[in-house]
Amino acid sequence: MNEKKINMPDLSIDLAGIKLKNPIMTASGTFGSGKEYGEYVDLNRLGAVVVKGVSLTPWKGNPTPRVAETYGGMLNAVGLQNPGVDAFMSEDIPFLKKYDTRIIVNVSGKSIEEYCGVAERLAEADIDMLELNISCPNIKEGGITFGTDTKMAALVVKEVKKVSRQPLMVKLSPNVTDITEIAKAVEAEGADAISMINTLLGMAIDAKNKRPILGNVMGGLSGPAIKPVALRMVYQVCRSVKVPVVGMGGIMTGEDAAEFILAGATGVAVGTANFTNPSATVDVLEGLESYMKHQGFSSVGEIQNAMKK
Amino acid sequence: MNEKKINMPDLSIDLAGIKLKNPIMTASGTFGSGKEYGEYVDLNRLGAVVVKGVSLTPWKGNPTPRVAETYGGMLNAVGLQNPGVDAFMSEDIPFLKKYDTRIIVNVSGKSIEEYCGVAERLAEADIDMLELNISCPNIKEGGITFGTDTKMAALVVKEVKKVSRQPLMVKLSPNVTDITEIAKAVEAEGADAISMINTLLGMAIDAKNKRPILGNVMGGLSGPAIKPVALRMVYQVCRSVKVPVVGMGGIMTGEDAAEFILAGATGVAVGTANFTNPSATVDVLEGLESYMKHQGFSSVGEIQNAMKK
Amino acid sequence: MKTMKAAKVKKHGEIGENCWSIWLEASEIVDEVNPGQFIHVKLNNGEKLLPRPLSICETDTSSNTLRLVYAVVGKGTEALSQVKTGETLRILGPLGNGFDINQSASKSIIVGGGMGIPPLLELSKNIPGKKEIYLGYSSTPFLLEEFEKQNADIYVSTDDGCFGYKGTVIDLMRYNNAQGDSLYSCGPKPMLKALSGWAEKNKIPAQVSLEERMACGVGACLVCTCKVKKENENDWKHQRVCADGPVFRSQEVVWDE
Amino acid sequence: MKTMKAAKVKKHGEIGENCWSIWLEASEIVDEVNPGQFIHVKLNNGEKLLPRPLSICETDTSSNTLRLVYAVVGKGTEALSQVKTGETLRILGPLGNGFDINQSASKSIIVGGGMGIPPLLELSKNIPGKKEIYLGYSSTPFLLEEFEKQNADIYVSTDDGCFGYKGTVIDLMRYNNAQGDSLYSCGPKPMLKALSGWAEKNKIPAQVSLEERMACGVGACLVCTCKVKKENENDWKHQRVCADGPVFRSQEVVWDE
Ligand SMILES: Cc1cc2nc3c(=O)[nH]c(=O)nc-3n(C[C@H](O)[C@H](O)[C@H](O)COP(=O)(O)OP(=O)(O)OC[C@H]3O[C@@H](n4cnc5c(N)ncnc54)[C@H](O)[C@@H]3O)c2cc1C
Ligand SMILES: Cc1cc2nc3c(=O)[nH]c(=O)nc-3n(C[C@H](O)[C@H](O)[C@H](O)COP(=O)(O)OP(=O)(O)OC[C@H]3O[C@@H](n4cnc5c(N)ncnc54)[C@H](O)[C@@H]3O)c2cc1C
Ligand SMILES: Cc1cc2nc3c(=O)[nH]c(=O)nc-3n(C[C@H](O)[C@H](O)[C@H](O)COP(=O)(O)O)c2cc1C
Ligand SMILES: Cc1cc2nc3c(=O)[nH]c(=O)nc-3n(C[C@H](O)[C@H](O)[C@H](O)COP(=O)(O)O)c2cc1C
Ligand code: FES
Ligand code: FES
Repeated sequence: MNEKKINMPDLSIDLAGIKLKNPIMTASGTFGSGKEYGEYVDLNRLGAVVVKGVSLTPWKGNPTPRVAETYGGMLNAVGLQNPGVDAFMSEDIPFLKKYDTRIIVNVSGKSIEEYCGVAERLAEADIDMLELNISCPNIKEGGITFGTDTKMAALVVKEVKKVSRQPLMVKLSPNVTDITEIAKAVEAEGADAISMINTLLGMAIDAKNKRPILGNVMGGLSGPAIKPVALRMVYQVCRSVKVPVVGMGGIMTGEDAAEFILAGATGVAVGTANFTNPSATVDVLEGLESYMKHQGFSSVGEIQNAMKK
Repeated sequence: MNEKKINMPDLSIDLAGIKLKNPIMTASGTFGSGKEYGEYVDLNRLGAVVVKGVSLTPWKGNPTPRVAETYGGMLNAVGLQNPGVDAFMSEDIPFLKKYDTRIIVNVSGKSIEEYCGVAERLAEADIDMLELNISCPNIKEGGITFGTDTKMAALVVKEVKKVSRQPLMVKLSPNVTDITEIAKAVEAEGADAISMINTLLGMAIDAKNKRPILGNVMGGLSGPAIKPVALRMVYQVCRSVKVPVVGMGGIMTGEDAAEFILAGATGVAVGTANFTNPSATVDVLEGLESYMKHQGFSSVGEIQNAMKK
Repeated sequence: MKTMKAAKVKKHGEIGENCWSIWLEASEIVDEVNPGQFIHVKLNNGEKLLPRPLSICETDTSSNTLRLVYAVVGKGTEALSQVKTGETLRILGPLGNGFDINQSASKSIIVGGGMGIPPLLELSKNIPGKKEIYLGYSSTPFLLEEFEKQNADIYVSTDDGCFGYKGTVIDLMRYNNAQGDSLYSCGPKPMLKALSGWAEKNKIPAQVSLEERMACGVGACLVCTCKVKKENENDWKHQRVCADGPVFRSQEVVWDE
Repeated sequence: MKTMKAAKVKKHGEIGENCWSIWLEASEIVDEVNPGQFIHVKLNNGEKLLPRPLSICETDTSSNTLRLVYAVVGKGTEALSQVKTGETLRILGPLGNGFDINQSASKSIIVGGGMGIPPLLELSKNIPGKKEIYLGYSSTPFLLEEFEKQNADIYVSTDDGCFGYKGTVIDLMRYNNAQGDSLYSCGPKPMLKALSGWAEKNKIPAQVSLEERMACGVGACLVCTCKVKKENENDWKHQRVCADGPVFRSQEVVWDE
């Protein structure tokens, strides 16, 4: 391999026709609209900022407590609280536009019409990609049914594709028997990329007070605890579809990111790790870069193809 | 509440007509046939010993490495290595019979005929219950399909019920979209109890050597990392079926056991914790007893009914 | 860029019944602190990922140190209590908005309950003019010596009557006919709710510092919300305790929970 | 009942390039040790649940201590290397079957490679009669002084020729025309495989100590298996390195992997 290349590996990737300066993104819902971490991270260094879920109208979200810590992970039941797509477009996009990074907007809805409504509004916005969240376990109506039902998942992708202007990434739920089936279905309807995994549905109980810890009873499990499940699913899906995959679930280090890329992912997202360390995204970036140097990888694509067996 | 009772809580339970002195069991495959931990645990103290999976003929199991450690958990891909039901009956049952504990035998198979064959052979054995393992993620033929397909799960239970003499507990896979559907289906076919959860299908990658760590590529995730998923599923299933549920998945302490019972479980099993601490089963038992004393519970049934909301 | 910082433990020990005091060296942080702000403390414990929010009890700019005072209530604070002098912790802060000090008040009322008391020490140091400080404990008081050094009238209540007035701190305020033109408070929610009623009745603008389970601490994850009334509307919205608070005007908080 | 025991660290430090030595106080364990056995070491680290298997390098019954010598190869051994004298570790053991010492051998050959060398020290102390000890290192030797105290002929090879013979330890044995009527060995699998071939050719009964990733360490979980030939059959079965080994007769091991 070329020594020069290894000294300065090329981290850029092509995600469904959009060029990102590196594969490191933020996981939706864990990074606000970017602003909140702007003091801790130079947003210019990130491949893309994936913002929190946006719906057509403002959503109040779930009652508290919305978080419970578990062994090597956390449960959240935020319930997609957000001020609605109009507030998002007027406040958050102008802020993010000041940075040289890609903007990916996570789209939430409780019905196909609502998903389409958000995508239609965002068609006018100066953003790079949509991420269709059909997998939030904290929304009773909608979310869970779309993401865990192959037909519904295909249908919502089909309809949103009709109205969206930007490339469409579809975020899959891990709470299914066969994730490759859903992946193939959304690919067939025109999904340009797939991101995965969303959180695993879980629960925590307060033995002393004899009640569920979360106000919403159940919530989504994230963090390093779920990494083995996430890696397995990314590995399976990358062998089932042709569209690029953005992998996430418990990424804390550059080596974790490398594992997802070895499993076949084109990009990766950092979620819960931000809470443990607000500089996690750039730490993962630097860790991945140093991994590439040590292993003699000159591009991200080389890692994707390096897995033995 | 009665002070006398709280000083000496009654830990006994009734599991599908079988009386156990306490709700603490061993998780199949983590405790060998009991013999291996006999030096570390007084087996007389356990509610039941659930032995490793037994098949009709000897199985060699998977290639090594069969284990990978993950954050707060571990992956295993043993592949149900076992010497077959005949060797099991002649060697392991006589050993366990020396103790005053219940014997539950985990039944493995790759076809309905094989499951039935094991159950038929065990019909003659002096054991207390069968645990039908339709959920092992490490067996390509059989296992995964039975446990994740409602119709197949129902069918194997129906057929095994015809030939089994002991009560039948069915062990469910967590790798499904809706576990209550499978639970209801096996209950409808005559399952006398349900145990859950088996391991979550996962994967670990060695970034340095660029290959899967496990010889079998994928394996089953167990340990505290999966506790939130296990608790959620036990909670859901206990609200969907009438048969008793044995809960497991990451139980390390008496308080963990109490959480599963609060979620609705009648009994609990300790798996991965044995590897961390060979006395884990009795430590969990003592922890549960002290929890009951502190909380003023005089029986296990009282905990099952104590959950608020 | 701001970042998590390694902070050396200068002094650490139990200062009362299940009440621990830790002094941390945190040079860049100390100068920025507003009373009522908190820091996020990351534990050196693989099992727990999330930092723990703890209020800044006081700062000492001469030694570049800040003090936290906390109770052991779970595994995180248990692990924290085992940290030894000379070891380092990773901390993030100062976070949140502190109290909005009314510089022109002629007399202020400061009310603390239990583990809500620590941040009121730094606050008391910074409030000008006359002060009545009410401190409610379940049993044995802590930090009392430090409060007594402030130029203020100190009133203490305990639930069990072990020390001072027997009853709640609100009972004591009523009994004492508390007076002032600004009220600052931190403590358990039922206490803050009662206090909010008292302040409304007595037409004293009150600020309350709330607690909620947190993850990010910086306003990004939306797990730490509380209900706040919308202006000019008969409706409410969720606001973030970490970034919009932890201090809120008592009149804007929806106390239903 | 046996159980995990708290063992106090008496002495701990680096004794060579990425080679650590730790002495643990373990009164009940020390008396039971057969050379070649190992102990399970539980780390005080929430992230990692499983204990780490480490061979017993030597024991000192007078002080009730045992010694482990290990390399830092991952997070577990990294965490272990940070443990300080005076702290305690939880350990389980002795586990597995040690070497079966041929008491009537007139001359024994002992062959170690890399981190397979430590258990051979206690073994060397216990083997009667004449001994040839072959030690293969990648570069700088460790434990050499201790081996030199044994009444034996010591031969050293290094991969890089830094010290002793340049080449593998098997090369050195061939070069030296090693002689004996029993062979004991521990080291990386390729070395053991080659050695097994050498022993077969030279008709010397050889025992090899294998390594495999473990969980329970007591024979219950079946993750640590190796392939062993079935007697009188052209077939093999999986046996447990922890409970059926770690020492096996080299002729019964299936070396295909
Ligand atoms: C802004 C802020 C400032 C705080 N300042 C202090 C302080 O100065 N001194 C002090 O002793 N405590 C303070 N707390 C509370 C402190 O954060 C919790 O006691 C601590 O996080 C519990 O951690 P744990 O792991 O020991 O308990 P866990 O095992 O996580 O939980 C044990 C108990 O603590 C409660 N708890 C957990 N997290 C929180 C939380 N974030 N807020 C409130 N209750 C919680 C749980 O409901 C549970 O009953 C503050 C909390 C906030 C939000
Ligand atoms: C019976 C037995 C005795 C041993 N005695 C010694 C000894 O005296 N000194 C010593 O330095 N090492 C010894 N080992 C190896 C030691 O157990 C591993 O190096 C250690 O467990 C690695 O832990 P880790 O967390 O640092 O590495 P991990 O992060 O778990 O893995 C790092 C690397 O170590 C390898 N590894 C992990 N676990 C094992 C294992 N159980 N066996 C072999 N390789 C493993 C992995 O393949 C990987 O390449 C022994 C192993 C066994 C089975
Ligand atoms: C607090 C929180 C909020 C989240 N909100 C969203 C969201 O709005 N939309 C979405 O698609 N995923 C959401 N997620 C899921 C994450 O984007 C990510 O898929 C998941 O957390 C796994 O990655 P991690 O383990 O790195 O956190 C949220 C996760 C957390 C922890
Ligand atoms: C090494 C290992 C082997 C297992 N073998 C079996 C098995 O033979 N049959 C079975 O039903 N479950 C098997 N399991 C699953 C456990 O019984 C249990 O369902 C799971 O590990 C979750 O519990 P835990 O987190 O307490 O370990 C095995 C688990 C482990 C870790
Ligand atoms: S803790 Fe994340 S928004 Fe407050
Ligand atoms: S480690 Fe469990 S059988 Fe060997």
